[in-house]
Amino acid sequence: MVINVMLVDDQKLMRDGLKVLLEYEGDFVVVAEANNGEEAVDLYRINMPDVVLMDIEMPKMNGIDAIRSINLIDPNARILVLTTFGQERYVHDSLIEGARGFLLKAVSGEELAANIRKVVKGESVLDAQSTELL
Amino acid sequence: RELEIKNKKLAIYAAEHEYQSRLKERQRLSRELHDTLGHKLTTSIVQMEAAEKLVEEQPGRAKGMIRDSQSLLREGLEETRDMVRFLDHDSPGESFLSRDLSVLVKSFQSATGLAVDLRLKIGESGVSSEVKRHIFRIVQESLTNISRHAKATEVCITLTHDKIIRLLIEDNGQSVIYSSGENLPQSKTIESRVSELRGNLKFYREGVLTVLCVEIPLFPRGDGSGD
Amino acid sequence: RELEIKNKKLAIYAAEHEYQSRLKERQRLSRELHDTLGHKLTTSIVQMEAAEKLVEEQPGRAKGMIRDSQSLLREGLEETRDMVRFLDHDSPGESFLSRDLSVLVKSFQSATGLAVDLRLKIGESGVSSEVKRHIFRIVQESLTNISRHAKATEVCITLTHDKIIRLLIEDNGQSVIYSSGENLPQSKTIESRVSELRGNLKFYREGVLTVLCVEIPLFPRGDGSGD
Ligand SMILES: Nc1ncnc2c1ncn2[C@@H]1O[C@H](COP(=O)(O)OP(=O)(O)OP(=O)(O)O)[C@@H](O)[C@H]1O
Ligand SMILES: Nc1ncnc2c1ncn2[C@@H]1O[C@H](COP(=O)(O)OP(=O)(O)OP(=O)(O)O)[C@@H](O)[C@H]1O
Ligand SMILES: [K+]
Ligand SMILES: [Mg+2]
Ligand SMILES: [Mg+2]
Ligand SMILES: [Mg+2]
Repeated sequence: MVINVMLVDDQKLMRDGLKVLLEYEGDFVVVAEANNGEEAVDLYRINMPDVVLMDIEMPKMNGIDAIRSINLIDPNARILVLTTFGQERYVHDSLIEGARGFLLKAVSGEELAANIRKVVKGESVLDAQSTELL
Repeated sequence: RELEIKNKKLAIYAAEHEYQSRLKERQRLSRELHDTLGHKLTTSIVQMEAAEKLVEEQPGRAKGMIRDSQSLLREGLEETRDMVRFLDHDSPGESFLSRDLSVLVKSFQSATGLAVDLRLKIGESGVSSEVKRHIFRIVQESLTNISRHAKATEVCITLTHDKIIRLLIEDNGQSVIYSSGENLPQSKTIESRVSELRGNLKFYREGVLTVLCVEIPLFPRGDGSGD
Repeated sequence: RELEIKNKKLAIYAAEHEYQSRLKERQRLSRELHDTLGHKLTTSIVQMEAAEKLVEEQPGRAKGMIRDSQSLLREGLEETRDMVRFLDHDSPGESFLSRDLSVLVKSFQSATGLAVDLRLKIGESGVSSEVKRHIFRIVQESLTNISRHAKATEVCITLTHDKIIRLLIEDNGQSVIYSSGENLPQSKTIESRVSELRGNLKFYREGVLTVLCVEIPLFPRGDGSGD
């Protein structure tokens, strides 16, 4: 089964890297890439991906607001938040808005893939750092 | 009673000021580490992992990614150097002293209600952190003195810097019994700081103003005067 | 004359202590940035440059190099995260308060010649930085008072923490006219800090000792007492 993924990050280099890592795994296709929260909401509506990888700090609309808007479009949206340190203030906020979990951006490609598969199955995902915070 | 409260306030404000400015500095550094280094390291790690996966199949693309993360890392290294430099020079450029003085004046104003005019005309070149530290403390002690002894309503602080550093603190103190031209008793603390910097201190009455004038040579140690 | 010098010293030591501990913190961060992150970044950059050159001819070796610098950078990222954590939590663990108190006591001893015994028995769990800050200031103010008013030769500071935080500062002050069991006048500054923390303050004479006892509840705001 192929998993359709949308990448949301204001850094193109980050999206490029994640795309290569996911597609290397074989069962992922990156169907959309968004530069900020606004684009993410629009592209979600159009593409209805299986999973969204969401950055938080972005211009125009941040990740928290994007999660809220996407959940209004699709209450079953599966959104995984990617953070730099896992310690950020907004970790808690994004869970409240309906994110399915958190990962550090610098996890290995294998770990990233394994966790996305979990989220597709309906499980939630928390890395050690974020769990510590909650 | 009101005076008592005011004095307590004054005693605390200096300590609070220290604490606040230290906290701000920590927050600034934390943000910088997160927003620049953290981001860049993370992005290069992801890029490098991607490059590793592409080496055999798409060597050209792999090389591009290696180059991209290299330049991210170079930027990160530059920023790390900047932070180290900032941390090593207690006062990076004059801006640090300026900022500290502004914060001091603000918190002093809100603690005492006195109007303080702060005029900084200091260049960017080599004023040692020792000198800056003493200047800061002299201003702090003077403001405390003015608030305790002068019954002033206005203070003007001027700091200029060309061949020497000149600090002028003037208040329109009402309670002073000295006549124009007369010298006032000098604060031992300020005196000892100025003499440690081999500077010159005058404290006198001029018209309706009480004037503290401190002049500090820029190279107090290397002047060869030999004492 | 000697007393005057001693008082000047005292007035300066608090400010100097702040400055010194801030300086030490900066130096520590600077070292960490330079010695760990700086090195790791530099090494990775060199490795990546080499890897780029080897991609076509020796792809296996290139991949090994990329992997090596990846793990270096992951370590660097961890260290950056630790620094951010350290900076964000004003007092990371109790260790920060302990360290600050030790430095304070040391500089106080050398300024006054008084013997101070510092006994810290505080655990690692959640004492807010607000509480720590007040504790630090209370100790600072008490030491100053003891040196100015008590004519003591020894001081013992005990800080314990289980369900509540208890700070005990005892001095063998000789100049006191109060008899055992009698209360002394309370310092307004200390009083206001303790009441801000909804704590309890006692200041009394017990045998040959003057005792300041502060008790602070751990959750002053969330206790539901509703006042
Ligand atoms: N701006 C001022 N206007 C009028 N008198 C002043 C002013 N500054 C200082 N003085 C006088 O000079 C004296 C010496 O000041 P100094 O700072 O040495 O001592 P202090 O402020 O009385 O005590 P402390 O040692 O706590 O600073 C003061 O007591 C006061 O009479
Ligand atoms: N350890 C002590 N031993 C004996 N007397 C003390 C001690 N600590 C405080 N006192 C008495 O309590 C009084 C109040 O102390 P407080 O700290 O409020 O004021 P202060 O030290 O006189 O002035 P400041 O406002 O500069 O601190 C002191 O003046 C002193 O008489
Ligand atoms: K981010
Ligand atoms: Mg971003
Ligand atoms: Mg004074
Ligand atoms: Mg006192």
